[in-house]
Amino acid sequence: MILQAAINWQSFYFLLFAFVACGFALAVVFSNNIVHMAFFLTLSLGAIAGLFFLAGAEFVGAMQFMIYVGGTLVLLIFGVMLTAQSKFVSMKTAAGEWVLGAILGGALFVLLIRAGFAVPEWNTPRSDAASLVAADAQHATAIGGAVTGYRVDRLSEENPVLRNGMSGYLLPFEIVSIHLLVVLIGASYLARTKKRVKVAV
Amino acid sequence: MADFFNNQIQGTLDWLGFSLSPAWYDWIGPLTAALIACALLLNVVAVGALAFIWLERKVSGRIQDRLGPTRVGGKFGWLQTLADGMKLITKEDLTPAAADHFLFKLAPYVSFAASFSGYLALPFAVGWVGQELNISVFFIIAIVGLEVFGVILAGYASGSKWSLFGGMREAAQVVSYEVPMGLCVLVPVVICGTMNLTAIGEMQRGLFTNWLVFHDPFSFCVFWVYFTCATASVNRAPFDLAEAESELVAGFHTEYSGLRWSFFFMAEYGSMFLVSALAAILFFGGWNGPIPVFGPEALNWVYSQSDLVTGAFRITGYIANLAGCTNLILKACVGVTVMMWVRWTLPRLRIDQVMATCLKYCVPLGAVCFVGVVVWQLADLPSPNDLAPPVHRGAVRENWVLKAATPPGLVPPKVDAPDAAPKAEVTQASVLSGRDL
Amino acid sequence: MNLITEPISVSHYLAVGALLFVTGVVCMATKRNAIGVLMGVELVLNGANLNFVAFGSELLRATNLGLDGQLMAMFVIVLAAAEAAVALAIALNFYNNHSTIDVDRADDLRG
Amino acid sequence: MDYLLSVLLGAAVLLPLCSFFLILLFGPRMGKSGEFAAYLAAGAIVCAGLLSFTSLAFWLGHHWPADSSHHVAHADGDKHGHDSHAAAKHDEHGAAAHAAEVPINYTGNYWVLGKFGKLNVTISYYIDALTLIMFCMVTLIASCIHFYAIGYMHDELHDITDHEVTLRDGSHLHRPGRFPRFFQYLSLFCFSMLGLVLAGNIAMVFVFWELVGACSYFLIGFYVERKSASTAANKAFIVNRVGDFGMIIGLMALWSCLGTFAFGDIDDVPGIFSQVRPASNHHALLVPDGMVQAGARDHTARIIREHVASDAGLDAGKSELSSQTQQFREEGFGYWLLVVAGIGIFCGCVGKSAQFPLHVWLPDAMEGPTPVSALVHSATMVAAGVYLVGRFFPVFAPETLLVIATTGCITLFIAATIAITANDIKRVLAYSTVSQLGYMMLSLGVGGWVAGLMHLITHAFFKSLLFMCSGSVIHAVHTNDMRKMGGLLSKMPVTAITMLIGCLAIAGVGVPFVIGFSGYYSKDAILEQAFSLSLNNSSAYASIFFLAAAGGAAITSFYMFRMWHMTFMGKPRDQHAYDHAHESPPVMYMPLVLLSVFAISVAWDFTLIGYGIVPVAFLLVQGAKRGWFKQSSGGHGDHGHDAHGHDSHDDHGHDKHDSHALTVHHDDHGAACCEPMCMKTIIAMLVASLVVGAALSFVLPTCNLSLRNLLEQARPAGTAADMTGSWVKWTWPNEHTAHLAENHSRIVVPMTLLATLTWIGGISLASCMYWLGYLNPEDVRRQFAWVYRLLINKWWFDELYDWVFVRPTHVIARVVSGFDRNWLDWIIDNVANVTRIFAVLWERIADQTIVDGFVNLLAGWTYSLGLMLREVQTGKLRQYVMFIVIGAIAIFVLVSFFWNPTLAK
Repeated sequence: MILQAAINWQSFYFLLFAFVACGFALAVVFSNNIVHMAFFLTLSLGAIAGLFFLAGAEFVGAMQFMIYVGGTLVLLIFGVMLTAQSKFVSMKTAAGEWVLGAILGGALFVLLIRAGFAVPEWNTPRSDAASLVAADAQHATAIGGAVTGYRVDRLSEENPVLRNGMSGYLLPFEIVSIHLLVVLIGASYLARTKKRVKVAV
Repeated sequence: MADFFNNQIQGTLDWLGFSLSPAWYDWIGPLTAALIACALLLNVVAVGALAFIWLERKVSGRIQDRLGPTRVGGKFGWLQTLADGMKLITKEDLTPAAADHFLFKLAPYVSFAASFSGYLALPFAVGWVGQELNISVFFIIAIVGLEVFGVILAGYASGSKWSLFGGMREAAQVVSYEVPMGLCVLVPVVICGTMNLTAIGEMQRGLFTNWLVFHDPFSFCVFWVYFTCATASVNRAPFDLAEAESELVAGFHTEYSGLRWSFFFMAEYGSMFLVSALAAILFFGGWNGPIPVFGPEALNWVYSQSDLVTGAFRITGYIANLAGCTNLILKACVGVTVMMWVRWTLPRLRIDQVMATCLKYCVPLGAVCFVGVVVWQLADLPSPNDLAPPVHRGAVRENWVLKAATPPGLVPPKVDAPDAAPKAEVTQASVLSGRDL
Repeated sequence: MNLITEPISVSHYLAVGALLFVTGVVCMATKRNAIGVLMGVELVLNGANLNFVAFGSELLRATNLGLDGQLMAMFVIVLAAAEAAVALAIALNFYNNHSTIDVDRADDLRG
Repeated sequence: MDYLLSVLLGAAVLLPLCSFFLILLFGPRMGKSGEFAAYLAAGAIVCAGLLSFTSLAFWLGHHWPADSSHHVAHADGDKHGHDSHAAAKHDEHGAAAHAAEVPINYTGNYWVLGKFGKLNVTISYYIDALTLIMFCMVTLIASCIHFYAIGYMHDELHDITDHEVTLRDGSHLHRPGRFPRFFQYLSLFCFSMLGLVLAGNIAMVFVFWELVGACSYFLIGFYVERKSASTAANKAFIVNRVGDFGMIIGLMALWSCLGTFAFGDIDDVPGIFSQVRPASNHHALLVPDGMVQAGARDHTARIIREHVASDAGLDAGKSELSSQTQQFREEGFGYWLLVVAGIGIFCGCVGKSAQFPLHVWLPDAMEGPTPVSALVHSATMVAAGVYLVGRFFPVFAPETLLVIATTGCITLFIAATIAITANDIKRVLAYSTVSQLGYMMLSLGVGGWVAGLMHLITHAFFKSLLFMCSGSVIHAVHTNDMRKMGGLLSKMPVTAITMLIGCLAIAGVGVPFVIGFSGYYSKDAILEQAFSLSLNNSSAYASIFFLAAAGGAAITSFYMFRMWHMTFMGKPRDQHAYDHAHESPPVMYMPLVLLSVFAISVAWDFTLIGYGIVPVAFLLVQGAKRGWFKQSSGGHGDHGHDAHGHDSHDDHGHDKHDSHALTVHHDDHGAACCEPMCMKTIIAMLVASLVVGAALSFVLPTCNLSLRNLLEQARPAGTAADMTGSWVKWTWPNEHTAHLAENHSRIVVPMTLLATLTWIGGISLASCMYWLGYLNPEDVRRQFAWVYRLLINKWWFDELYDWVFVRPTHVIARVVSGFDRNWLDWIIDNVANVTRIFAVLWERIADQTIVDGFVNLLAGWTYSLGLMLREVQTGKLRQYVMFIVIGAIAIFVLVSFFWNPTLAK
């Protein structure tokens, strides 16, 4: 009987979000309409954000919403609109490629699943998980601190170097910021309107 | 609330004499609680949309020297929107032949769902929130950005060039305006040191001088930038390029009719209310009135901190929360009204002007203000709050460091108010306790 | 084991991540539309991200990566956004030059 | 104190540098045509001056000069009569105390640039009373000259036409003004000069030494388009290099033997001074160990070799060596090294201070603008040589001193004689400078350390004053030639009076035993020391110094007054120039007044009071200009402010004064009749204030604060004792000897009277010839025709150098160049041809067949491999993804063979 024990809501929502994420990911693969794909991808990524929330990574989840779903995907659709040839683009893939992709993907999937479940430590859930769910991890602030080398999650660390300072992410953060800036400038340069020299026919 | 329902069920079962494993019914409690919260929030959106559409018609009428609706439901046309809604429901639901049927049908719901999801993290008073998130500001901003997705899909799926143009404009506009809006939202976050809206609201308790908009000249500036960007990101005039009727017939919703069309409008008004409420919480003290009538200084009706931790229920606390909730809704309504006022006053911008407003004015202004606020904070420059500080903001901020991070190697943050530590402890607790409601 | 009543583990997250990764790879391998390929890339990155977050979550494992996992995921998201912007710009350029977005046509440099 | 002084003076050094860089970078953009640059430079040097005087005040607060009134035999010489016994007793103690003590100094490092073994190359400071006096003198004069130059150089603010440069087409050069550049170089010069004075080690001195040389080069060649200016700049530069070559030799001798550049002891490492005059030897001159061992290098090598051979080791050898060093020293080893080091250093000073035989550059250097001549080529830079000799005084052996004294003696005489016949006003002053520098060198050479340096300071003031006055005259009449001047006294009274003060000061005029101009004190001190030397050593050679000094003094007063009379007295010789002449603007004559006060009073014992006169003098002059003394000037008082009107008239032209034209012209009419009256008032007030000051000095208790006492504070260790040479068996009496009570009637009285005679004689003769006309200069010239020819040709030094150095060099160069062109080129051409032929052959054989073949083979292989691999590159993106997946799966499969779960941890 399914209700022998209390429902583990954590697991319940995990299953919900996992199915949504996986299902729409597969839908992305099998859809031929590029805008449908984008829509499915949105749902899939949204569900992944839900998974992040479930794993306690609220900040990353919200970030996923903001950047991926709100930014990247809008950009993608924008791209679709700019490059649409006919009204609804669909480019058929040869059946042979489908078969090849399915075989290779299946093989890879089997390998990954085997690897993922092969380690017992990964396989066993945390015994005191239920009590942890209630605790509030204050992640946004903790992440802010971690970026500046102020590790709340390492307070019990014995090595003082790991506890603060060395384990900061400020430099990578700055590098990523500069990288983003450079990329934005580069992208806008690449995508700028070029003066086309029309060859008279 | 979930526990409350579960306890009631258990009590009923005990009274009836059944002994049943809790596994059989313990899902009912959370589900009921969620449904109730959902229904309440849905009411805010739906009834809000109802009221705002009426308001819009009256406001526009007055601004254009007309009377607006006067007949349906009494002298002021109270029920005009209801009549409109009934008309819309009974209208034929058309789908163009050239449309992408699947997305065409889905798009309004995407839009509405995104708008509605934002309410999930919006606190209406201390503890009165769908889901307490410690990153609720961020979450709401992210979700508000999602609304555009439905618009784009609608624009694309309609199979009409007007719609497509509208969708593309919307995409460009919203993606751009998210940048200055994020910058502006960062300002209260930086001042308060938290992304939790409940905490931000609580930190502005006391006299209105404590509101963040009066914190310093830069935060005053940044509020106006925020409001401009919010107007743009909810696609309101003068930034309503996506539905510019003079050029694009009706933009992305050209092909929509009936209930689907009204969903777009529900989403739009929902978003308006959402960003206005956000502005109220971030800059105008949220649920705290200009004079702390219910606060510990006067009546002490607010839920005392220990009450909220233990979950105890006091009728006075409930009334105070109710008043705070009303307060917030009133503030948000003022914001929405201002948006209407702007819509019927200013002419629509061109798309290039819209982008220029964002990139050439809002972003630099927001950035300068952000830096200014940071400098103001670092230099510890005076703010009106210093004149009459009922709650020292520094005491509320970053309390977790005080509590959790005392091992060697970490310096607790400087707390200058002598009575700060106990207050800090409790205020933070109040922030945490809101989740269960 | 009963997934509804028992707590989940890292491996479950890994399984979801694996599926997303594989779907992404297959998407890249089969879609001819450049933007479809991009979507595949996003899926792959999200699969990886899910693993990072799972390993960093203290809810799933007592000895976890801690905040490192979330920070890594954050960086991946940011870099993915950058990648998307550049890729899209390249796609637009490609479209401008070839009047198509079919990646199979992008074989000017074939051996 | 140490820190405070080093910081204050360091800042004073750096301020002009900042100004230099600012003007260098933004000069032309500072205001319209860059006039702000002048204010910047002047502000920097004034601030540096304030810092210097503040430092001096701090110094005085800690080290008030000791009561050494018994050394001062001039103004209060009669006091000695009363308590001569007590003074004599005190003297012995004082001398003994002086002999045994090192002067108060603060020395340390700002920055260690590098360490090379034992040697530290550092930026360091050495601060004693001399440093502070030099700082105050340099900054004060430089400030005056900066302000003066603002007026003098104002032509450069606009485009100017240089009438002395004729282009090929016959027109004159027209160029933009270079106002900021001038002040840029002045600032750089001030920085270098101050750095030179502050420097705490000889290497740093050398660096700044070269920097001032470079600045001098820039400034002499400021009118670079004039051939004479650029030639003079080159000449100065090259002649200085000759001296610097000797200086480098001296540096190397010191460094290689002593292992340090530092003057004083920094961080307990003994510096040059304490090595040469160790405290263990009562600060008497001692050849340092390093020099002894280097001098006795054969013995040194023998001892080391023996010990190394006998396995006793290097350390034992060293200890053996040090035990024998004293013996070597007594045998006289290494003494020549000390002499060479001293002479080497002195060579640099010869070049910089324009001593015989390198004196030829200084007169030519007068091609630079006059403020430069005043600052660089009379007051400071050329005095730097004297300063360095003074600074290095402890290192000089008696033989070196003899060389110095001889050089100074020859220089002073030659230069003084040449000055008699010079007609260019600036050249007269230039030769006078050379001559006075010779005086200083002579003084140092005969052991008069304080006398020489005192003359350096006093000379700086009156010579810069004289130069600035001459600049004022040149500015007025636009010519350097004294034969075109004359009668300018009424035209430019302030300049004339101040120049007269300068002339009186340089001539050493004074009331014997009572009071005098500053030159009176310093020149008398030199004469006394020279006489003291000749009394101690009864050879004729020793008395030459004294005779030359006395003769030189007479000649000095003669040519100075010849110059003054020719310029200001008599009838105008060139009516056009006379009509054009006018008094300079206040920004130019105010520094003159200031400096003239210093020229009068800087050597007084009651200097403080003398300085107090400065504001009084300012008020008087300004008041006279403004007409404050209407009543005192009697019936002519109505026109009291005529000079002011005159000035503004010159500065601004007529246009701006249209509204006041009537009154201004009215004033101008009054100018001629009233000006002498005004001037008389001024002079009367000045003289009155001087008299009052002098009277006060007798009434007030003496405060010991005087130039001489300050310099006594810096007297190098060991120079208060007599010195006897090793080779030249003379005795150099210490400087106090002349002032001993028993020597008062032997030395002081005759010398003071002799000095008085010399200036009276010189001035009378000049007045007779050039003013009163009792003697016709033309007659004298005809009578001594050969002497005149010798002098007017400057002793044929330039021609001599031309024949001895320049022409032989040209000949040798031509011969070598001929060899180069005819023989070396031929050989090289032929070698090249042979090589080329060989290369062509080798290329055919080896390159084309072997190397090319190998390379072609490799290339073919690579090409075919590439053709094979290119098939894989389908260009299909999706296939690449497939490849990646296949690769990933393959890796997984491979790994899985070796994998077990524990690896995951």
